[in-house]
Amino acid sequence: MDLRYTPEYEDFRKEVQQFLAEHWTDEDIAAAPPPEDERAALMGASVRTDERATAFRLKAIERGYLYRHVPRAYGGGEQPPDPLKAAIIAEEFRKRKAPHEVIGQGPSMLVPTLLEHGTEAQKQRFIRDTILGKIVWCQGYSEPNAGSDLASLRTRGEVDGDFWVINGHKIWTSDAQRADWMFCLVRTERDAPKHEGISYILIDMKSPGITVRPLRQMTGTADFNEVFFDNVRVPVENTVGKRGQGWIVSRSTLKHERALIGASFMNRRMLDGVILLAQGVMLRGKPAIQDPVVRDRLAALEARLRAAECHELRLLTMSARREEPGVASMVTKLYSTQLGYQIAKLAMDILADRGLMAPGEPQAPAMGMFATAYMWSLGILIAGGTANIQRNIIAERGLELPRDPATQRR
Amino acid sequence: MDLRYTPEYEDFRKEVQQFLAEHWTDEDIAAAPPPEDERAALMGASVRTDERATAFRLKAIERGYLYRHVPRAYGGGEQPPDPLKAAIIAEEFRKRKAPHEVIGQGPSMLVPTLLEHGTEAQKQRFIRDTILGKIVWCQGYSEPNAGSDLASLRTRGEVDGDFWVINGHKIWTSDAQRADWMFCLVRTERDAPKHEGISYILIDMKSPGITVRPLRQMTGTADFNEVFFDNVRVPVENTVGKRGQGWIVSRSTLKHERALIGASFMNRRMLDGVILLAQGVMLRGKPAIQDPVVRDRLAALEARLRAAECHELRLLTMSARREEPGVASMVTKLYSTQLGYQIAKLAMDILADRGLMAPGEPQAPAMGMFATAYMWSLGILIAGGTANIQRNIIAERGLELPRDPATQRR
Amino acid sequence: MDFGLSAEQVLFKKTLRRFFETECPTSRVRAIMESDSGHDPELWAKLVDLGVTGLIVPPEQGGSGLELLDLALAAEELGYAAAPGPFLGNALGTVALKEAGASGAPWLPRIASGEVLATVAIGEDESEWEPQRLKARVDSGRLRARKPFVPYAAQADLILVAAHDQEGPGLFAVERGARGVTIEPVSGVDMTRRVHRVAFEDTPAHRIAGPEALSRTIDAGLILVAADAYGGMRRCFEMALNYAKQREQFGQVIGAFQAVKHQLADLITEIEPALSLWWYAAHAFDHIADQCARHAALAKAHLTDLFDRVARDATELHGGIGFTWEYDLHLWFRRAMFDRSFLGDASYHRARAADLAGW
Amino acid sequence: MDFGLSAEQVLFKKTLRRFFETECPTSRVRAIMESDSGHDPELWAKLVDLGVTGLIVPPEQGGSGLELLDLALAAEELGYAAAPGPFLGNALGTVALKEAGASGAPWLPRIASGEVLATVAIGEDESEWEPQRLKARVDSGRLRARKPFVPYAAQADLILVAAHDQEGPGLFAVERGARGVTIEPVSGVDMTRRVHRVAFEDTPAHRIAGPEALSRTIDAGLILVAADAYGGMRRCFEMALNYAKQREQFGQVIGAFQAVKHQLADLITEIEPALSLWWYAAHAFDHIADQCARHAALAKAHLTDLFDRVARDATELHGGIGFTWEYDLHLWFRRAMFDRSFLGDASYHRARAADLAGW
Repeated sequence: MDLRYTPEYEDFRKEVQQFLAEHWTDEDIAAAPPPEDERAALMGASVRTDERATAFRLKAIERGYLYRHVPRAYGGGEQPPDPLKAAIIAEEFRKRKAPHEVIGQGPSMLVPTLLEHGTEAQKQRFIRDTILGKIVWCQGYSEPNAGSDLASLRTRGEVDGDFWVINGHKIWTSDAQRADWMFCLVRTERDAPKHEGISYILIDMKSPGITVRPLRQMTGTADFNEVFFDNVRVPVENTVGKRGQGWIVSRSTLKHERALIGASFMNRRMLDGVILLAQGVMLRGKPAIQDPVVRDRLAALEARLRAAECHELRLLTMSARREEPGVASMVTKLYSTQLGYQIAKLAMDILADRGLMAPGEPQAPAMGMFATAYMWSLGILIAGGTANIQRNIIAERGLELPRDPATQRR
Repeated sequence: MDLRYTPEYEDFRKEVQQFLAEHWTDEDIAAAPPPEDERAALMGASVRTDERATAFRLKAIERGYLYRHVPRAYGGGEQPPDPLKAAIIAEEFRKRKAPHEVIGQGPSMLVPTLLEHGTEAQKQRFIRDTILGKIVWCQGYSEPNAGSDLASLRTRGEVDGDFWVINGHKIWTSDAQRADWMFCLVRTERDAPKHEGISYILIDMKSPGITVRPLRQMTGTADFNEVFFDNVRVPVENTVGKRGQGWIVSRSTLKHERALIGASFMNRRMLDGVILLAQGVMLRGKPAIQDPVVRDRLAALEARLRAAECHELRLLTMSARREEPGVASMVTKLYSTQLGYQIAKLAMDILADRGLMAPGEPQAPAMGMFATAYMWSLGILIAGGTANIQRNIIAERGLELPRDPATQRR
Repeated sequence: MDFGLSAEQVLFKKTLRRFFETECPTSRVRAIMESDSGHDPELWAKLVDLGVTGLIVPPEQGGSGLELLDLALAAEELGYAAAPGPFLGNALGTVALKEAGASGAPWLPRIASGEVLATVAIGEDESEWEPQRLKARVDSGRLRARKPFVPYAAQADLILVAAHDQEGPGLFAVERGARGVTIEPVSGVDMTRRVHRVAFEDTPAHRIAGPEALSRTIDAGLILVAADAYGGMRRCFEMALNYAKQREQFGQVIGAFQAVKHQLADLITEIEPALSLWWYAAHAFDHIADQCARHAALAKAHLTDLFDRVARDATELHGGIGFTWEYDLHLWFRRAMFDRSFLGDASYHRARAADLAGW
Repeated sequence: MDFGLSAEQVLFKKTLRRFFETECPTSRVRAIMESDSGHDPELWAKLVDLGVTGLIVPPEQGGSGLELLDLALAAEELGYAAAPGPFLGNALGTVALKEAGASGAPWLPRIASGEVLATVAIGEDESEWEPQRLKARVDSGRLRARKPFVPYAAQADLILVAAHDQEGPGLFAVERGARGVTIEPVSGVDMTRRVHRVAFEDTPAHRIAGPEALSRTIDAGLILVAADAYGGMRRCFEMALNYAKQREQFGQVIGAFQAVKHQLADLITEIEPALSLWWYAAHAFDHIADQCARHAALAKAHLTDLFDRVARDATELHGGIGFTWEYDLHLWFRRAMFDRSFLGDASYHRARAADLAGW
C-alpha cells in the first residue's frame, strides 16, 4: 500500500501540468460562458463546448489525454488502459478548470455502444463529432409505462421501404431540446418475445413528427423532457446492431476508466458545504457547528464519506491491477445516493426554519441551494433506477442470490 | 375524548380495590415465593400459583374479575366483554401486586382453543385446572425445519387402535420441563395436502418416549427446550377438533380483552430504567443524562413510546366501542419489538465500556441486566415470528396488498 | 375512559374532507399556490361559513366554544388536502387572543365572523423561537422587531407579536396599517402557506398577554403543525398504497413485490401510533394542562420527522412520476419541509421535551 | 498509487485464515471461552511461531519490522475466527513499547519471542478514556490507580499503565509480581477476550513514554478494534448469506425472498466501503501521521457501529436458530458488544473526530 505515485507517474503528472499550462491559459478559463444552471455550474469546465474548449480538446486528444478508449481512427486518443494515468489527468484537468471529456449521454453511452456494435459508417459519421460535443445526444429508453422494465416498451417502428416509421412516447429524456440526435429503443418485431422485439435506432431530432415537451420536476425546474413520435421516418441504416437485438446492444456498458472514480466528488462538495453552513449559522442560540448533536451527525457522515472516498482508491487500484472488483463496485451507486440524501437532510436540519426559504431567495443561506439539493438527492436516487432495483442487482449479480421470479419471467 | 372513567366505572374500581383490600392481604403479598428468573420477576405476582394465589384467584373468579371470557361451567368468571372493566381490573391488580390471570400458553392459547373446538369432556377435564395454573401447558408447534412455515411440519402420528403413535422433534417449547401437558401439531394424514394433514393433539408430558432437552440461548440461559417423541402413545380422544383440521384449530386466536393492552408496559419499564441509568452514570466526563446526544435520543424514544401508550388507549377505546381496529392493531407487535430494541441499544450506548460486563457482574450498573435486555430484545423480535413475517401480515391482511406467491402456494 | 373522536368530530372531519374534495382539489390548490398572494378570499370565506374560524371561540363571542382538538382536526384535514391559505396563523392568533382573556376578548367575535384575519409573529432571525431569547422590544408602547417568518402578514388585519417589555416576554397587538411596519414577501418552499418578513420600527403596539399565554400559543402551534403533518403523511401514504396496487412492472403490480410491501408496512407501523400522540397532546391542551407542553414538543418533533420520511418514501416508491411537477406528491413533500421548520426544528423540541420531563 | 494489499499481505492473511480453521475452529473457541483463564498458551505459542507477536517489532529486535496495517490484518483474521486470547492487549503493549523508543526497546525482543506477554491499562471508571482526564497518578516512582478493564492482566508479564506524573500524562511500566497490584476477574459479555479489574497501590512503576506515545497507542487500539470488527462482520455476513442460500421456507430458499435479498444487499453495501476506511487509517498510522488520529477515531466509531448492526441483522435473518447458544453467531454478537465498548464508545470518538477536524 502506497498512496504516492511512482516517479514515472509523477513525471506523467508534470507532463500533463505542463501541457495544461501551455494550452489552457488563464484567458481561456476567463472566457467561460456562464453556466446554464446550478448543475452545470457544479460540473465545471467539462460542460464547455465553445471554440476554445474544442480547440483545446483536440490538442488533448492528440496527446492521448482524452478519450483514451476511443481509436484514433474515430478521433479518439487511443491509449492502453491505465486507470492511474486517467486519474491523474482527471485530477489535473479539474485543478486547472480545463475541459475534460464532454459530459453527456453521447460520449458516455452512445460511443461505447457504437464502438462495440456500430457499422464502420456509423462510427465514422458519429463518434468524432460526439466526443467533441458537436453532436449532442439524448437517450430514448424510458416510457411512461416502462420505467426500470424495458421489456414493456410500447414505442414501435414499422418498416416502410428503406425507412422505419416510428410512433410512440418517450419520457425522462434530458437535453432533448438541445439534442441533435437520439439513441432510442423501439419495438420493431411485433410477434417476438418481449425482450427480443426491440431495436436500437439513431433518430435525427430534426425529423418531422417529433415533438419535445419539457417535463417540470418537483424542484420547479425542467431538466427533462417528454418526446412524442408521430410517424417519424428514420432510414433503416440508422439501426445499430441487428434488428430485434436492441436489448443486447443497449447493454454495452461504459468500459471507461473514468467510470470508476469521482462518484463521491459531489457528496464531498455537499458535505464541505454543510460544514461551512454549520459554521455560518446559529442554532438554538449558538453557532450550529458547536451543537453536539450536529457534530455527532457530521462526524458520522464524514466517516461514511471518507469510507466511500477510500473505497474509490481501492477500486481504482483493483482496476489498475486488472482485478475483478465484483460486488465491491456494484454497491457504490446505492451507497453514494443514500449518503447524498443523508447529507442533504442534515443540511435541512441545520437550516431549521431557514429551510422555509425557497431556492433563489436572497435572504436564504447559500441562496437556498440546500433545499434544491435536498429534493435533488431524492431525484438522483430515483433517476438511478429506484434503490430497490439497485438492491436487486447487488443481491442477484453481486451475491448470487436467486433471481426474482417476476423479473425472471421476462 | 375523556380520559377519566365515568362514575359507574369509578365505582367499579372502588369495588375492585375493596375486594383486593379484603382478600389479598399484605401477608399474602409477603408470602410470595422467590421468582425463578429475571423474566418471572418482571411479570410480578401473576406468575404465582401457590396455595394463597389459587385461593385468591378462585374468589376473584367468583366475583367475575378473572377469566371473564370463560363460562362458569368450566370454572371461569363469565362476564359480558367490557374492555374498560378489564383494564381497571388489570391496573388495580397490578397496583396491589395481586395474582392476575395465570401467565402461560395454557390460559392464553389452549383455553380459547378448547372453548371453540374442544369436546365437552375436554373442556370439563382441562379448562378449570389450566386457568388456576394446576395444569401447566407447553406448545408444540415449531420444529427445526418449520419455523414460521407450519405447513412443513414433520412430526407424525399413526393410528394404532385407539391410540396415536407419535414420532418426531419439537423445538422452542418454553416451560417444557415443568409442563404437565403439551398441545401439539402433528402430521397425521400422510397423503393430504400440506396444510390439511395436521391434527391438534393434547399430549401428557409424562407419557413414555418423551425426552425434554433444554435449549440454551445466546444469553447463556436456557428458557426453551427441544422435545423428542419416540413412539409416544396418545389416546385418539385427545385430538381437538377433527383429524387433519389442526391447522384451523390452532388458529383460534385469543379473543381476550387483555390481548389489547399492556404491550408497551415492558418498554416503559425499560425506558424508565434507562433514564435512571443515564442519571446514575458518567459519560465523557459528565453525567450521561446531561449529554445532549443522549437527551436527543432519549426524547426521540420517549415520543415513540408515548405514541405506543396512547395508541393502546385508542385500541382500548375502539374495542370498548365495538369498532374494528383493523391495521391499527396489527402494527403494535412490530412497533413495540423494534422500540424495545432501540431502547436497549441506547442503554448499551450509555453504558459505554460498562457494557463490557456480563449480566450478574456485581460491579455492573443494574447488575448488567441491560446486556441481557439487549440480547433479549433481539430474541423477542425473533420469537414473535421474524419482523418480515409481521410485515407480510400487515401488508397482506392490513393493507390488502397481494399475497406472496411463495407463501400463497401452500 | 374514552380516547377517540366523538360522533360530532367524526362528522366534522367528514364534512371538511368532502368540502376540500369539491372546493379545493389539487388543481385548485395549484392555482392558489401559483397566485401572487397564495390566498383565496373566496375559499377562505367558505371556511369561515363552515365555522372553522370560530371553532375555539366561546359561544358568547359568536364561536362554537370547542377545544383545541377540534381545531387540530381541522388542521389535519387541511393537511390532507394541502389546502392553501392563512389558517395556521389565524388559528394561532385566535388561541393567543383567547389566552389573553379580557384584552383579547373584544377581537374574538370579529375573528369568528371572519371580519378580522389574525396572525402571529414569534420566531426571529438565527432560528430563534425561545421566548426568553427573543430580541423584539417594546418601550412605552412602541415596538422594534424583525420577524422573518410571519404567516400571511400582508393579508392580516391583526398581528400578535412576541416581544419583551419591562414586564418581560408577552404578546403585543399590532393592527393593520400601523406606523413603521414593513412587510416583504418571502419566496418559500411551501407556496401553499406563505410567510412574510416583517419589520417593526417604533410601531404602536399594546401588550395583550404575558409569557403564559405566549407559551400556550406556541404549544397550540406545535400541536396544529403535528396535526397538519399527520394529515399530509396520511395522504402521501394513501397515494403510495394506491399506486402500488395499480402500477404494473415486470408483469405484476409493484405492490406484489415484497420490498414494496414491507416498505409500506413499515410506514403504516409508524403512522398509526403517531396519530394517538398528537391526539393526546391536543386533548391535554384543554384537560391535562401540566402534560401539554411536553407532549406538544414530542408530537411536533416526532410527527414532522415522520411526515418528512413518509413524503420521501412515498415519492421514491412512485419512481420517476413522483418526481414530476405535474404529479401532486410534491405538494406534500413541500408541506413537510414547512412543518419541520416552522416553530423550530425537531432537535430543538426534543431538547425542550427533555428539559420539561425534568431529566 | 496503490491502495491494496501486497502479495505478502494477502498470503499472510490466507495463512492465518487456514491456521484458525484448523487450529481454532469454533469448537475450540468455545472450549477456551469456557475455560477459567480464557487463554490457551498452546494456541498462543503457535501464534508466536507464526510471528504474530513480532510483526511490528524491528528486525534488529527480532521482529519482522512490518507496519500497523499488517498487525491490523492479523486483528481482522482473529476477528473473523473469533479467536480467544490476549492478542489485543499484547499488540497495544507492543505499540506502546515501540513508541517509547529507547526505554521500550529492551522489551521488544522478549515480546517478539513470546517470552513476555504485555498488556495496557488505559481506561478508568466512569467510562473515562481521555488521557487528560485520567486519575491514575505516579509520585516518585509509585503508582496509584484503579483500572477496570485491563485485557488479560492476570496473564501479563508487563502492564503498561496510562497515568500522570509531574511531567504530565504518559505510559508507565509495571512488571509482574510488583508490589501493591491486585487483579480481579471481570465476568464479561465477550468471554473470548477477558478483561481484569486492576488496582495499583503504591506500585513501583517507571515512566517509559510521554503523551505522544500514549495517544499513538490509543490510535493503534482504535484501528485494531476496527479491523477486528470488520473481520467479525464479514463472518456474520457470510454465515447469513450461506444460510439464506440453504434454508428453505415456503418451498424456496429464504434468499429468494426479496426482503431477505434486500437486507443482505443493504449490509454488503455498508460493509464493502467500511473496509477501505480502516485500511486507510492503518496505512496513515505509519505514512500519513497527521491524518491518523482523526481516521482512527472515525474508523472505530463507524466500524463498531456497523459490526453491531451486521451481527444483529444476521441473527434476525437466521430466526430462532441464530438465537441459540449452540449456533455460533452469538460469539460474534458478543465480540461486537466488546468492540463497541472497549476504548470508548462511538459517540465519544465521533466527538473527538469533530474536534480533530477543527470544526
